[in-house]
Amino acid sequence: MFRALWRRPLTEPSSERRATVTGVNLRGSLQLRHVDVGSCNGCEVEVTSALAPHYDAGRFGIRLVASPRHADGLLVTGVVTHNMEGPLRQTLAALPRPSVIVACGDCAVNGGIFVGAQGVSATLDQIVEVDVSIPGCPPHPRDIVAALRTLGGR
Amino acid sequence: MGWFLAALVLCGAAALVGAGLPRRVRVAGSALLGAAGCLIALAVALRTLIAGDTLTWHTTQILPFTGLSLSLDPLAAWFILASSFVGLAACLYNVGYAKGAMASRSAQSLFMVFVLTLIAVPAASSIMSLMFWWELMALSSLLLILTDQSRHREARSAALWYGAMTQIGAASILMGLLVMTSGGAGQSFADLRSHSSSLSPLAQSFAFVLVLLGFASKAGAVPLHVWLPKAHPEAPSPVSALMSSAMVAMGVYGIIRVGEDLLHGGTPWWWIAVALLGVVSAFYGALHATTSTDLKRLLAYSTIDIIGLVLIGVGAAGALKDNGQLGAAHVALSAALLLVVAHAAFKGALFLGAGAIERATGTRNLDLLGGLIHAMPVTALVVAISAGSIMAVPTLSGFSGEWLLLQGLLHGFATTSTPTVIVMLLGVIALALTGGLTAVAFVKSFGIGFLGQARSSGARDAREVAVSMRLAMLLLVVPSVALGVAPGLLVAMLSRATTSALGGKLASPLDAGTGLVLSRLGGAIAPAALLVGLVAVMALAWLLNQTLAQRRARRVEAWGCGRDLQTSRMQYTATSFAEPLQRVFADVLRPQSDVEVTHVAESRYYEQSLMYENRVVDVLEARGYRPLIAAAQRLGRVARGLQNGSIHRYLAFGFVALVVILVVVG
Amino acid sequence: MIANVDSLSQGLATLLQVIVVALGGPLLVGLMAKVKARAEGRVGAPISQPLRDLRKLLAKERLHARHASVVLPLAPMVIMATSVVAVAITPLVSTHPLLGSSADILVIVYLLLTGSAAAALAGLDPGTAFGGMGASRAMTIGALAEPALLVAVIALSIQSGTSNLPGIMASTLANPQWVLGPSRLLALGALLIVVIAETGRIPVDNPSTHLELTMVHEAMILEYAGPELALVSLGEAMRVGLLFSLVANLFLPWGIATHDTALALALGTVVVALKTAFVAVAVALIEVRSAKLRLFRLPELLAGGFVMSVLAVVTGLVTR
Amino acid sequence: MTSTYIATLELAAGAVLLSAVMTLWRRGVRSIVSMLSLQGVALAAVAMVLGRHEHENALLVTGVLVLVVKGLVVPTLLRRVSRLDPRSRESRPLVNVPASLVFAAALIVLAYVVGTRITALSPTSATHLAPLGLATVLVGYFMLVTRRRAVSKIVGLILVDNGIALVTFLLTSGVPLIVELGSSLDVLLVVVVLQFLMVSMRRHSDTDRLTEMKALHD
Repeated sequence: MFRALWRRPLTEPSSERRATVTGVNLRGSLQLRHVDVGSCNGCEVEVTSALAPHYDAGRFGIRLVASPRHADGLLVTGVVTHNMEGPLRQTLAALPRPSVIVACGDCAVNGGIFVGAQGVSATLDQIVEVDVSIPGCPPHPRDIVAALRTLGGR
Repeated sequence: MGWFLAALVLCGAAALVGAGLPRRVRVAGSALLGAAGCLIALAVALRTLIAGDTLTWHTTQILPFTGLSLSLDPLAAWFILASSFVGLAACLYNVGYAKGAMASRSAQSLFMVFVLTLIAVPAASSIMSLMFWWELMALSSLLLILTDQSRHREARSAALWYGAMTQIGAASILMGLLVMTSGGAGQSFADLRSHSSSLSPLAQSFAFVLVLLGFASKAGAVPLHVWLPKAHPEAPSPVSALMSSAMVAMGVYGIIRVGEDLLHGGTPWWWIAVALLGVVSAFYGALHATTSTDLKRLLAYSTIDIIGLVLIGVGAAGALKDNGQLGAAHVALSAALLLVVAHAAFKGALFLGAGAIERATGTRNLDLLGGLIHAMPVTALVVAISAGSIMAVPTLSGFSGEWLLLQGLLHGFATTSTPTVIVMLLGVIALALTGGLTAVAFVKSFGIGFLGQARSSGARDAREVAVSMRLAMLLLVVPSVALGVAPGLLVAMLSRATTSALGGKLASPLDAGTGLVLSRLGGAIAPAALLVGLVAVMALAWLLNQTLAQRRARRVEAWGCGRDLQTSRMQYTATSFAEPLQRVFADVLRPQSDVEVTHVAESRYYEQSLMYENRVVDVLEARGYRPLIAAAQRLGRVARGLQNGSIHRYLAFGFVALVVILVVVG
Repeated sequence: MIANVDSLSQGLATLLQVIVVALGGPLLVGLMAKVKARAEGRVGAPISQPLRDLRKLLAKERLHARHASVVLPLAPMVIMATSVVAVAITPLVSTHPLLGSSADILVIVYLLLTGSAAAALAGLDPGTAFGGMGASRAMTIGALAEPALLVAVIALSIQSGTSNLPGIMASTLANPQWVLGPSRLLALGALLIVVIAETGRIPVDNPSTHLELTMVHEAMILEYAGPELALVSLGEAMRVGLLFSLVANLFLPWGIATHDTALALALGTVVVALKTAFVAVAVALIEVRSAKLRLFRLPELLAGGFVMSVLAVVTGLVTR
Repeated sequence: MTSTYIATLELAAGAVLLSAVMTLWRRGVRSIVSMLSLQGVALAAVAMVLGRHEHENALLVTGVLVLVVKGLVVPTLLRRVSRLDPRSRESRPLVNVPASLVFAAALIVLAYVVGTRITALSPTSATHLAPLGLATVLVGYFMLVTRRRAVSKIVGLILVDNGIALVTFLLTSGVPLIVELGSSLDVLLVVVVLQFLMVSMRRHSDTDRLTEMKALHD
């Protein structure tokens, strides 16, 4: 295990950063509260790998945190179901301002294949204004990292 | 001395007023007289501590045959300082508190008698005077426990335990003191003092052990404590405050007075025994305090804890003195005395606070309280500061005492006697163990009682209590802060008290100043400077909050992980707060818990109701005293068989006894 | 030992200490995160990341829960104040900060306990389930760590004959053979366990957990946002810095500035930073190597620390 | 020279006691055995340091012997025994771990009280440390009484043996070589017998928990 300390890390080299989303200045630190409002867990797998050694979103100051109070925004995956609409609204209310909303995956961006399905109550943008969308079903971890870097500013 | 007598007379007059006047003026009148008496006693005690002299007084008018003798030296004055201050606050508190049974003639009168005895006991200077005040103190407090009729059963049981223990204790003290008179000494303390060195070491030790048993049971030392967590909570709150802060101190006073003063310090093992009692009490009391959910019972156990620390100080001082380490002995005894006064103030305030909570909500069960800080800000402030003091938060009085105690123990390690070193080590360990446990107990009582949401309708509808009660509580907060910020102001008085106890020249290594400085031993604390630093940083942080973000914080719903339903029942209770520790110390506490599940009729996979009950009973009472009582009862039944009414048998008993005596004597 | 030092330079040294720890504490937290990341094969965030987080938090808004009282905004200030004052009086960079003569080790211990109690009360204040759970657990761990801490500290004090921190350091500097004595090493072991418990690191608590049910410290501060969260985090980071550098200084006091020249202070800063970084890397490696213990296995760990500290006292008495 | 001598001696004697306490602390049989090995090394160090200081070659030889037998051979054998059941842990000792640690602390204090009486007879820098050996004996005995696994019981026995050896080294500055040889071989024999027993026990009853073996079979 200690050998990892001397060896080259498993993370891929970082690419060029895309332009920062205007109006948000988080100065190189982005904490997100992850809310799964009705996902198939495909996006969760990709979010996990975005944070895992190979893509290592952590090196850009991106972290998932345990409370919306600690967060700069929400990372929403899945399509908004009836059961999760209430919790989502509560989580939104618990965010300190200024805050950002990230829709991760097609379901969160526009409802994806679940549009109009029985258990779905709304799409995310009907509930809250989305700042960054990450399309894909599921999105590639590299895309997730790149999109989040436009918010984090690093 | 005239002023001191005036104080006693005023308290006595207060008792008469309480017994005589009609209801309307009774409470206020007796409180006024009692408070005046306490105030004068306080002033006299301070004068004696500053002047360092001894006042005496004797009369044959009051007690037949022997007369009543009083004497006020710095040691006695120190304890009167504590009891008269708490007495003052309790009298004031009583004005707002006394309603119903507590406002009755008998209760008011007994209350004032109790205050009177607490001031008089340390001043007694002969065996008969001491026993007179002592028994009066026991009797008045015993009857006061029975005042509150709403919890009839508990109060009666508490009174029974208390009465039995205190009478056995008093008999033990009396026997011990009488042993000291053997060989023809008089009954005044001056006679005993000059005579005691001519007693054989065995007689001295015998006397000390008897006296120690009596005083230690009054002080609530484990295993003689069983009455305390029953009696202190059941008494009306001003009485509990007096019992817990002033009356237990009388036990400590007795041990110091007889052991150090009258018997001149004796041998080291006496004091090792005292310190060991202290170690056991401190740990046992702290542990039970953390798991108690009845607020007043928690406070009673915490009294056992603090008195344990005091006894560690007293024991360490005695052992160190006998090993020739007078400097460290002074420090340890100073710590014990400082803790007595600090404890009197903060425990008094806490018991009065508990009384306020009980008055406002109708319960003292922490599991049913919560959110009281909004309705009762003054009580919350008082309890917070007093709890901080008992947790030894730096710049509050408990810290000064505990720091000094640790210094005494630390420098006591320099002794060469191994048993004494072990006492120092055990003392340090007890201090360390109780420090954390006390923090749990009082974070629990403040956090569960005053913060969060109300857990019952009583707590929801609480209102702040009467002005006189609030004033009395605030009065008791003053020493907690003053002794914490500037403990050095009392150093001169403390040195006189320790010197009058340990004898010899004025030899305390404590330097005068605002903080506590032991320049010869290389230790010092400067709490005033700490306070300035703490306040400055807090002010800076507040400014930061005000300037950086928006000025007022936005009020939102508490974050409950997105749950739609959040009720006050989802909060941790006092029981659940202490549950992890209860589990860790299950071997000592032996908690009992029952789970009862009722299923719905249709399926046993669905529960209709679930009842969980958790009890922590006093192991020493259940395993130690109950079997003893049961054995005594069996013995009684056997003895009953001996007497069948036959005159022949009774005569035969007498004859056998005579023969036995002759055989033994011959 | 503190004679004839003018209070201005003492004050400057104190200020230097506070600034060094206020900046260094978050850097230490970042360093530990970096070591852990590298051990996992990640690049990891730069060690200055905690400072960036703090800077960002200061610009956000404060939120208070509906049932919360004055305790909620007060607690971060108390945590911060106890940490700062403890840092100010402890000899870290210089042996004689302002108030060094009254820098008693017991004051430090109880200041930190006060900070923990404030955090626990803040956890109970909003009246939520997890806040109470965190408070209960944190106080339990604190209560079990306290004996080991105090007795270990007493072991050091017995050896030096004083519980005054500059005094302990001065006597260690004068008696270098103590450092490798069994009493010191045992006390060091006990203190390391306590420090891990008090700073909430694995195996006692996992500072980066997201699962509320496994939380200890995080659960208490779930309600804080913005500048108040920054105060709590900074206070905690300073506590980490204080405890680590105190352990380093108690056992290897060399390099600390014994007089207040600029050169000595600069050297003292560098040396204490290196020593503390060493401790931090060691703790991070322990974290990497171990799994978080169940709450009810913790008494074993802390009882071990307690026995080590008792052993330290007894061997200290035997070998004196 | 003397100060290094004292420091090393203190350190080694302290390590003997510490490793005894650690055996109570750890649950895994393997880590218990490594603590035992550490203790053997520390004990050997005590003997050798004393031998060098007193210029006693017999003590030096004893030290080497202790190092080989108690530091290497016995732990290796015990490790082989424990390998029969690689996951073997002292999962539920008769007295739980925190309680036994607190008990150990009390025993150490007791050893200090009694030990200082003994050492007061001939106070030198070596005899001062004898309470540590006494404490090791008590802790070992405690382990012998409260642990369920056969291996742990043997470890307890060896702890007692090591503690006695430490006391004798320190008090008399050396055990006759032949005595130490005898006791070391005894220990070795016990371990070998244990190995046989374990193998056969396992074959018959699939456990080595002694509490589960109340009834004897033919």
